[in-house]
Amino acid sequence: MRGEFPSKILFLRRRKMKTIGIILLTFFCVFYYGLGLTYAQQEVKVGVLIPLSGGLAVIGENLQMAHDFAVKEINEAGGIKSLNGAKIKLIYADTRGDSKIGMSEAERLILREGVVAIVGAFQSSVSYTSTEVAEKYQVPYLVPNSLMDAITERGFKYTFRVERKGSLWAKDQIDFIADMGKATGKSAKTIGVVYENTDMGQAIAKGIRKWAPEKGLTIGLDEGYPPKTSDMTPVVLKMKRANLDIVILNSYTSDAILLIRTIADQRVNPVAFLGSSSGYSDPSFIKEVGKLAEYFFDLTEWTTDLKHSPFVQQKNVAYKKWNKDNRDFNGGAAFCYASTYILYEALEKAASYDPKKIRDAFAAIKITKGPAMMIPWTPIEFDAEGQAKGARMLVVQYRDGQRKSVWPAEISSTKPVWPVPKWEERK
Amino acid sequence: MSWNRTLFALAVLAAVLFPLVVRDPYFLHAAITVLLFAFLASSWNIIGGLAGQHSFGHSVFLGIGAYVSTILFIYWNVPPFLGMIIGGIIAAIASIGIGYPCFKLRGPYFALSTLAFTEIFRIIATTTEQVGPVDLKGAAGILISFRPGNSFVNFQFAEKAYYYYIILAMLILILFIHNWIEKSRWGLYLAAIRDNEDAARSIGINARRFKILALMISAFFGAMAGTFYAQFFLYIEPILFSSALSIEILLIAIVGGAGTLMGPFLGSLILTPISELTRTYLGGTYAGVQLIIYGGILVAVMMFAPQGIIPPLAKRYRMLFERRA
Amino acid sequence: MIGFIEATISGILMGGLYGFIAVSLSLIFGVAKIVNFAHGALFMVAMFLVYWILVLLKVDPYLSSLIAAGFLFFFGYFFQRFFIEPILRREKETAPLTVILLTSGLMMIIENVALLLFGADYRTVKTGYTGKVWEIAGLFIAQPRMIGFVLSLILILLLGLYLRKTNLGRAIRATSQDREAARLMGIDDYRVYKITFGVGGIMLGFAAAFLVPFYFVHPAVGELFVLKSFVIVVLGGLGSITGAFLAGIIVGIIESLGAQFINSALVESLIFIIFIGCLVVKPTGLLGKQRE
Amino acid sequence: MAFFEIKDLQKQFGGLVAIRDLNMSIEQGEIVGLIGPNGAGKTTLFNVITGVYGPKRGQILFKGRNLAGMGPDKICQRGIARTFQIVKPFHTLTVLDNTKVAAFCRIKSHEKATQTSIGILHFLGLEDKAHIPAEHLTLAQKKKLELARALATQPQFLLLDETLAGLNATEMDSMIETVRKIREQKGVTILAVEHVMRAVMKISDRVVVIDQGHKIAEGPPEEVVRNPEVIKAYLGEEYGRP
Repeated sequence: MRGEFPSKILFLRRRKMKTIGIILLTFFCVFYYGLGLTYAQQEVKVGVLIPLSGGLAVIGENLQMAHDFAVKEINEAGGIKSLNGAKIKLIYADTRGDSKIGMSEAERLILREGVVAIVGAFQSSVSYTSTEVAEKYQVPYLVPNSLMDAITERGFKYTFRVERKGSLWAKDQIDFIADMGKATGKSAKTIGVVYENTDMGQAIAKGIRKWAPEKGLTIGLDEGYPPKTSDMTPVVLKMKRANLDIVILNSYTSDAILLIRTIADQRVNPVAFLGSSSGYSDPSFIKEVGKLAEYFFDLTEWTTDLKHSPFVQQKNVAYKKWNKDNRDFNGGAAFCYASTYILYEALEKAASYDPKKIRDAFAAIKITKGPAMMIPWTPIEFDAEGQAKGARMLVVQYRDGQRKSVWPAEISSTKPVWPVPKWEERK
Repeated sequence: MSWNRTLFALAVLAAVLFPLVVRDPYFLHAAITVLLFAFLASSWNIIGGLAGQHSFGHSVFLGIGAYVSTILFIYWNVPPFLGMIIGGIIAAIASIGIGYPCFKLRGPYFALSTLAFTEIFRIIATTTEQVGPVDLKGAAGILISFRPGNSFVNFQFAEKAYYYYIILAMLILILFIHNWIEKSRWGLYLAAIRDNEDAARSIGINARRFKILALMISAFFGAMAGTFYAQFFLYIEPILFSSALSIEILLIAIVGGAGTLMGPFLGSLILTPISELTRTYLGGTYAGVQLIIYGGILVAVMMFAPQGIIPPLAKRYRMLFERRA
Repeated sequence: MIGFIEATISGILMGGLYGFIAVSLSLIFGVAKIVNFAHGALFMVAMFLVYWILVLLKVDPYLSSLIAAGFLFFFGYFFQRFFIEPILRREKETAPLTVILLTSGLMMIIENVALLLFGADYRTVKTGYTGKVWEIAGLFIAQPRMIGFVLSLILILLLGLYLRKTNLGRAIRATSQDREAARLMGIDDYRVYKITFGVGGIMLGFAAAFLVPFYFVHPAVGELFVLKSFVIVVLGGLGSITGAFLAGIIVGIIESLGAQFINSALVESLIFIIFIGCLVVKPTGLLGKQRE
Repeated sequence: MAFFEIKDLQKQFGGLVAIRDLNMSIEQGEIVGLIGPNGAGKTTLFNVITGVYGPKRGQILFKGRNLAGMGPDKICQRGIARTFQIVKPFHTLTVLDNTKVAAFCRIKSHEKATQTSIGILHFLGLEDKAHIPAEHLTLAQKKKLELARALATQPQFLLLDETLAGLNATEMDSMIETVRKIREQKGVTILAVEHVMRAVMKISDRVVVIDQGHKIAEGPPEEVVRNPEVIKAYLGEEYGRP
């Protein structure tokens, strides 16, 4: 276009520009000091997508606390140094556990709130869709805990996931079962998988179907039950009749409570029960079922008694002191806490408010120290797909109401009880 | 008459200019949602308003439309605009199967039976993961990968304005169809059936046939909305079949004024932003407040203006809003 | 075989409770032709009432069921008086939709107020008999379920007697059969409706109390039972108390056996299919009477 | 061949028999009064004739054609129209549209249908009400609207279900007048259920009395009312209201 302009006009323009430039420069010089000041108070806005109402509100609030705690620590420690101590400001958006809302909220965060990065969104279905939005607007999106494989299998440049892929959760569960067999000599033959018929449950079940045969395990029961099931007895009776060695369960909290109670009522006695986090790691689960949870194994990303890093105990103590109803971290919360630190490291590295630069920082990150080390593997880095390398799951067993890590042995605190005592024999 | 025509024209004009004035994509997004639900409620309005058959199963057609066009698009690269028509036709055929048993029933029975149908579809969509070559992904839902740029072939646009004008056009189309039906002979039949089915049959109207015809049209457009939904949000899941969504749709139509031409639009204009805004500003801190407000509105309307908010207005702007000219 | 028997028994036990939960819905539906979508919300309220009485006053659910029943009577009575009656009075022949939407609006409000008050935690209670089972020939029967079932059965018989023997009960039945005729016979139909709603509330209160010992309490707990209750009401026949109870048991058995021999995820839909089929073939339900 | 004939008709609801081996026949141009005590099955008979219910067995012959098992719409198209005891207007539609939608039964074009409707409304003296919604009419007017709607379908055979009930003396007389005119001017055969004896005597050439779904008497009005059977059936029911 320019070329078409008569040179005169062009000349005028040039001059005009120059003058404007000079004016701006003077302004800049004059206000430099002032600018510097305002800069110090500046905030880095980060969006957090979690369910804060609806059925998953409990879980959402739990994660929210973890984020708040991490941000409090970071800001008190002087915020992001590379940005003259800019403070991190988390802006929460309620997904209501609805993937559609998740998308529009992600959009709102980016366009209205102008966040430089997003963290979230707990449920796979929501992360799955909202990452799409972030990709579209080229804003980095850190996923602390969503397991659906596809999330990092779409060649996205802006999605980073800390969590282990869902299909591999099942692999870890199967490995655990096999290892326990070797370790105790009490090996299992037939396993059953009972899961809530939602994206998460279906992902686990798919994985079990894939990995069980490789360890010579036969699947004796493969039962998905509908969400909002009012009575678990039918499922439990089926479980009982299949007389399984291992029962692998996947449920949200309400079902988990009903299931355990019914299992106890019906005296279902396999070698072991193995949960898949979610409902079984929800604090209100142990609070409500109490003794019944004893000896129950649960797959989890994290627990308070891991031995690999001093931060685990010390941060959990601090957290417990800080939060109102002195809760421990659970897996989800711990990952949110650690993820906030990964985000912090990325921001430090990027030294910029530009989402693209922050994205590159994520891609290049390699963390081996700091509170991010709550996560039970080092180093923390992401592969080309944005999936955390070396991510792995652990197994805990409920002992006197505590979640004691039992697998893998090298970082665990406790020797597992395997097989678990029969219900009749428990007092 | 002309006065109302001009009013209508002005409204359309304002709608057309909206994106040029409001550049903020967030508001545009909200506006599109408003229009989408206005369109959905209008499509419900043909069976629910004109024929007075208060179906609680409209989301079934939405779901069918979304799944059909999406699967065709992903597996056989059928352009969604074509898929939209195919989905519509399939939904219309399905509606015969739903209408045939349900139209034997009246009042609450009809409502409950249609409700049951949505549940059945939802459950099937949730539990089936694989159908021949097609992977329905069960509860996980299907994501349509985003293709950059603005393409009518892919029915995907980087600028939201495209979506806005498409759904606006669809809405205007259905309003004209509604108006045409209402004025036509069988529009009068439908009104008779709505007011008193026994009397309608006693004067030689084959009630069942006309109800099913109305349902088919309603289903066809419901499915079109489904395709639009899929292409706009680029993600579909079994929730699309949920009864909650059905109720939301019918709510919008009723609150606006079932059977009236502009009722669904007005209803959506009021309810959709409320649920959006309350969610945005209250959602996080006070879980569920938005639903309390929503429920409050619903109760208020049912108790004080059960015909919806249009009929009171209708007194003033008769020809444009009146149930029958 | 043993599995079959086991499943059937558990189906009957839970089904009985489903039926009992649906009874109030059936009464209201049958007598006043009101489709009450707030049914689940009322149920939830009753459960929370029982829960708090137990937690704060240490009163056993089976005892506090009386309080819950009493409270729900008035709740139901005024629910009808202040929300539904105005609509019935205004509209000549009641438009089902208006009432459906009204009640579902009330449901939203009640449930979310509960969410604000009590939060989204799942709460359970520990009583002397939670987790206790009776073992009969290798079958385990959870005591609270059995107790709940028996008590429901008794209460349903009592309700039946009430409707047959007392004047008010007769008035209720008369109104349900022919509102106009009843009015001509000098029955105040609106009063009957209020009473009916109240009586329904009583039953719901008891049902809630019977469930609490082995269930969880949550603002959305009602949603688990609403649709099922409607299915049961229609299967059983409008306003037919015994019908609802039987239908409940049938649904329970279908659920239980279906899960055993088909798949629990699909059974849900199976129930709805049966529901539609029944509506189309015999809209009057199992024990409903056909009328001109 | 009779214009209209019923052959041992039977209808039951669950256990109870509403109509038992009923036989009757009507000649073209007759006005037949159908009377009987409450619950005698008069309205049920209407509903069976007009196809609301299918009969259990028996025949309903209209000009030699059996109507049993046909739906109301089919039967209407065959040329049988009815009014309802409890008036059922299309309350949101105007009086004209109420009539017009019925006229569509035979006439497909809007203009012609409108003309016919206006004609009928004029015939019944409703023309000034043509453009107000039916819900705003008085009972008497609604009853007339019932007639208008029935006539708009251009029937050869018209069933009137208690068209006179609930009307005051003057309204009743004008209605009786109208019914006569319908027969005279339009040559429509009429079967009228009536409760009001006086009215029955006035309009009908012949009266059929049924009790508990069974025909107990038949003949000219003045004979029938003296028939002991009839008196027995009506015992307790006072004669000629109002």
